[in-house]
Amino acid sequence: MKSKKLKNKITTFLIVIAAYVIVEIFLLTGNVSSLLQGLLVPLCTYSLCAVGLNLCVGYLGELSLGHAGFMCIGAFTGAFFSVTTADIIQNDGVRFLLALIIGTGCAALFGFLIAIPVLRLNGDYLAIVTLAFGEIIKNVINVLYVGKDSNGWHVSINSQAELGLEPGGVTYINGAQGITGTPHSSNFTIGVILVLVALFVVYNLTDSRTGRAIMSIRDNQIAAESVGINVKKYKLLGFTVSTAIAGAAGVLYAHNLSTLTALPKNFGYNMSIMILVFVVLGGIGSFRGSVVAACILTLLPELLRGLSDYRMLIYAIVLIAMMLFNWAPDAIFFREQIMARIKKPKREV
Amino acid sequence: MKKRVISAVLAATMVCSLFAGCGGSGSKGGETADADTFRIGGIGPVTGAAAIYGSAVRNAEQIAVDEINAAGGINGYQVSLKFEDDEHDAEKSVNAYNSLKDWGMQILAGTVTTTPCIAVADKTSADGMFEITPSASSTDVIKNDNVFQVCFTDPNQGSASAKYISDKGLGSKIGIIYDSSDVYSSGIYAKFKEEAASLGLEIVSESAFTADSNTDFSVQLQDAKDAGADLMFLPFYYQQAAIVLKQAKDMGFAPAFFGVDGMDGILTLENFDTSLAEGVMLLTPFAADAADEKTQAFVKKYNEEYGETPNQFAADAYDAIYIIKAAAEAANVTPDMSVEEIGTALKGAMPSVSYDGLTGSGMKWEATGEVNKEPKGVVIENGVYVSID
Amino acid sequence: MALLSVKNIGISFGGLRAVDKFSVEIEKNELYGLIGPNGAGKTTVFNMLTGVYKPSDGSIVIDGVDITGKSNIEVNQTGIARTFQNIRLFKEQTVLDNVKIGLHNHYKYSTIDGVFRTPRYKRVEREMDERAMELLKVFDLDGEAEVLSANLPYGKQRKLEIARALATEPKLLLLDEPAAGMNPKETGELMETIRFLRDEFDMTILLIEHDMKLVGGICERLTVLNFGEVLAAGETSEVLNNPEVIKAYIGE
Amino acid sequence: MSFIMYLINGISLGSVYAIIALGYTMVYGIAKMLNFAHGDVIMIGSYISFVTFSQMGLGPVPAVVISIVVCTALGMIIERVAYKPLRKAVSPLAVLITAIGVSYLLQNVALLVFGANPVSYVSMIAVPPLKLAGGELTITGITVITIVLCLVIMGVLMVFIKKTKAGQAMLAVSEDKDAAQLMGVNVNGTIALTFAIGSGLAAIAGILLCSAYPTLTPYTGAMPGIKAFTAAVFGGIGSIPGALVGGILLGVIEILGRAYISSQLSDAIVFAVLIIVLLVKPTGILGKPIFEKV
Repeated sequence: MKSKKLKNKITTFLIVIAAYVIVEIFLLTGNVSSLLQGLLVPLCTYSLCAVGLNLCVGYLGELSLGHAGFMCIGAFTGAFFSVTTADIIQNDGVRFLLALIIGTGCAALFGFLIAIPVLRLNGDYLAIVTLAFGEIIKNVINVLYVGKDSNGWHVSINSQAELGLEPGGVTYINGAQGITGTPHSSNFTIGVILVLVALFVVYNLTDSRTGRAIMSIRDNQIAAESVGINVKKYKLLGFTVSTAIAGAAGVLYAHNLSTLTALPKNFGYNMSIMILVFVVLGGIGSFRGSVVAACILTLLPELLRGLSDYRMLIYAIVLIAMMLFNWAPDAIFFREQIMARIKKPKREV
Repeated sequence: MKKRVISAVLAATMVCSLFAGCGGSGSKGGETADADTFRIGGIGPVTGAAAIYGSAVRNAEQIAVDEINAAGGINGYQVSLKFEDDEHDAEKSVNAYNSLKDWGMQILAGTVTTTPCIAVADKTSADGMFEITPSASSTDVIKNDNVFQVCFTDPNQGSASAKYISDKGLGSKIGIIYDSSDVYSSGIYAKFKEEAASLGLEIVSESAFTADSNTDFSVQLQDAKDAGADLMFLPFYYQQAAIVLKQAKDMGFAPAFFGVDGMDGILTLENFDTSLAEGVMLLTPFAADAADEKTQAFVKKYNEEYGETPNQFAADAYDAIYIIKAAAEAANVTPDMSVEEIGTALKGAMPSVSYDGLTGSGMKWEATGEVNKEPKGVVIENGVYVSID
Repeated sequence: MALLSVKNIGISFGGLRAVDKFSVEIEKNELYGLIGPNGAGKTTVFNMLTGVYKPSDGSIVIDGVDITGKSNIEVNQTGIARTFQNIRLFKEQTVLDNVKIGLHNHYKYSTIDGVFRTPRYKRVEREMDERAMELLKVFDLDGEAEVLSANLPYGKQRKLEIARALATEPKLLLLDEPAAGMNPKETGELMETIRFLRDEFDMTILLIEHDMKLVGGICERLTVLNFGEVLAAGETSEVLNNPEVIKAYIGE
Repeated sequence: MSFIMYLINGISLGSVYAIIALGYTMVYGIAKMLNFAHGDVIMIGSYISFVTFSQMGLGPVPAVVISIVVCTALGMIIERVAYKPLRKAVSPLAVLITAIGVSYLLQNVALLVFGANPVSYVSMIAVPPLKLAGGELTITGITVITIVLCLVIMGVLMVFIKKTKAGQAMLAVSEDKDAAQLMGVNVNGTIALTFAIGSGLAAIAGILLCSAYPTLTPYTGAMPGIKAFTAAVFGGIGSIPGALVGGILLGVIEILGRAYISSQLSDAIVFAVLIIVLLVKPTGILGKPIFEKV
């Protein structure tokens, strides 16, 4: 088993690295469409997010419908840092690294604070509370105004006018308009590195004493307590790491677009659910599956652009069909039968 | 295990098809092959909650392009139009932009909504592409010098509305409801409030709603009613305005209502009881039932093609294509020029263009990209727009 | 002084007195049985001893430490480990990992060590593997260390649960119907193993069991519970011949 | 006086939430799944009644009946095609994700069939408004009908579950599916019936929702759906009176929060109250506590 886990881990790393190398080669030879070029960073963003959520759903065994909220926190804190320090820190890489640390840290902090009371709840109740939390974050950020003038910082949760900035003051977070002008610090290489780091962390974490403790809670909380596992601590730890990864994804997201707003589309519960779709479709507990599913499902609507009006319709049908095909017991049985039939003749040969 | 194999194969096919997709119409070299057509791209939401704006723009741009082609094209070259969906999301919008680039887009007539537009404007600026947005109205959209607007900027509308109300003495106690989660609405609101203060208009009630709670306005209306507002300023879109009008009537609250260009469309809302909108005033550059020949021809054509009455977004979009034509003719660009050459030429020509369109006559542009045109004040009487002036 | 000293504990569920005035003293290295008809409250006693339920009165002291009202995690860390009537394994993990989770509090390295694979991680993991394999060998499970625990046959799952409990290095081991669902041959082996644990691991064991052959075969002393109250207690042979006990079992 | 008005508006909004919440709560109680597509069934119901009543000119009664029939059928078809095959899937998340797929599907079908343009929904309820306190308080007919209908539906459902064989079967299935099966209860039939009732109620909820807030788009159902789901959890998911209590409380909190705290933060307030309630009472206001036997 040990070797199996290791093999699994190495295979995943190799797949990601190979994908990176192939894309880079194509990029160098100029053979990549603009669409794909533009999609490279989002693919990394959603892969990261899915890996983070999979830690929560697949290993901790807790359903979270609020991961977009943590992504949102990471995105806003990271972007806020970058925008405000754009003049002070000239080096793009250093600034991004700091923004990444801050964004990840803030998301982790919020994840930790939320988790303390909330992880007492179970199953679907936990899910709805995380959903609620994500919506609260979105709602609050939409009414948040932060500006700065010679008198220092001004904050309002009502309107830009209420900031009372002097002429020449700058509004950094402008309510629904969010943050504009975030520097373009994300790129594919950074994205892939982040994905690799996240994979490194989650793979090693789950295959360690800590990971076993986390999984024991998922498998049987009462038994875990009976052997002296500090359930609260490991739940918190698992959830916090998971939200930190979502936060990192948020920072990556924010630095890929020049405008950052908290809309239902990008940080609402729909996005949380979308990430969950990646996790479930890729296989609960399989980080590689999460990455692959995140890539497929992000690419799919883009590839379907040719179908124009029917695009999202087809996407919905494909989603349902994939779920039925992958998860329905009858479908699994049918698939296995077919596979057995294909395999048999081969063996005889 | 099998599942994984299948997903891997699926993923591989997809990626391959993405690579393959570029072969036919690569962003660089492949384009010159059919150098006899201008390729104009459009981006906007045609699915999702904002789909109505995107589809209006898509339809109207198509009409304009068809007309231009029938009349001999731009500078003698035919025009082809491709419109991509962005679901009103910045990231999707950039994807749509990239996808259009792969198709060989030279000029962008989009995007429709503000937030995505800011993200895309960043990209067009980097590529040096000429961009004209029909309806993205925030000032952040035109930060870059390659982007121009057909519509008013939000602050512009806010201050124009305040001036109009003050000049005509339409109300003394003003109540405001606005959508704080919408850049357009909160932008107008902020400027209106500022302008109202300097004009001495009294604002007695102001309350907001968000995209997630935009179906019930009873609280906001009650607040305004209690405060004795005699004019309600409603700087948001007509879907919500329709509910506001109905709920106000239900609760027996009957102040004057004053809207902005987003209010346009309320009369064409399917099944809408137009008596509710009786007496509603709005500032809009376009009214579908205006008597001028241009508007009537456009409305008729739109109705024939798509079975609907066009709204202001459609009119802006229709104008956008014609403005591109005007600028292209002024700068004398040809399709064999590179994206950047076209961009520079059109950008240079814009300040000298003067265009009479559906949404204003004698429209002129600052080099910043902002449009100069007069808003029209209209009032709804017997279910039709009548000019207030 | 007794290793475990329980005095007059009791608990009610919704007005129903499930266990009342339960007391027991277990000496170090003793094999003690808790028997009684179905629904007598045996598992409830176990749940109170291990902190799953908090007794409404009475006290529980283990090795001089008062654990009354402590959480089950603390109870385990103080020295009581248990198995469950309805087996509770970590089903999605291997047999080896199940035992390693039991070792959690005795072989430590930080999460950081684990993520960065420090030498400490490698050393401790190796020690854990060795210790876990030792324990598995006791139960003849070492050949199946890499099997997913859910895939073990029933009898072996019971054994694995005992191995996991042992891994937490308890002073007192509580076994809740360890022979349930086993055939006579397996039960016989289990008896041997329990005796071996007591002798080689110097373990004190309290067990609930219905199989009178097993109880009579290995337990030195017994307590009989009936309707939540102690019916009899004492030397095994005495108790089993007690007419009250026989009546309770056979019924009137 | 304003306060009373707010309260009535809150109860009215809450009544709509309560009827929608019923659909969530019944399905959850029996099939143990979150039917994310429920909000979109409401939207379909509204469109059907819109087409039959406003466009085809049928009377209100046939329009309502047709709408209920279509939604009931739709609910049963969705259950049969998309959910039933996954009932025994390894992870309960599978069916949740499929429900999301169905939600997307319904939205996009509606987008293609009815178009992106919103339509103005004309209420088919022609009840004159109630004027109280010398005309200072005006309660609209829709508000009255909504509240009354909500109470009637709750009552009928409770009686249905208590007194009929099918209702008892539902109770049995919600307690223990396997045991119910052994007792000879037709589990598949019962689950299908639950979906049918839930979807039929969705049609009524859609009509009431759109009568009170008269703009209809393919996305009309999404947000009320999620709020009603919150209401169901609030009241204790699986409990029918819980849906009523949760729905009305949610509506009242939303309106009062908007009136007295912040009109922009009303959703945050609603969700914050939800979190607090769940922390104090982890299974909702009327939810049964969960015991795990050790």
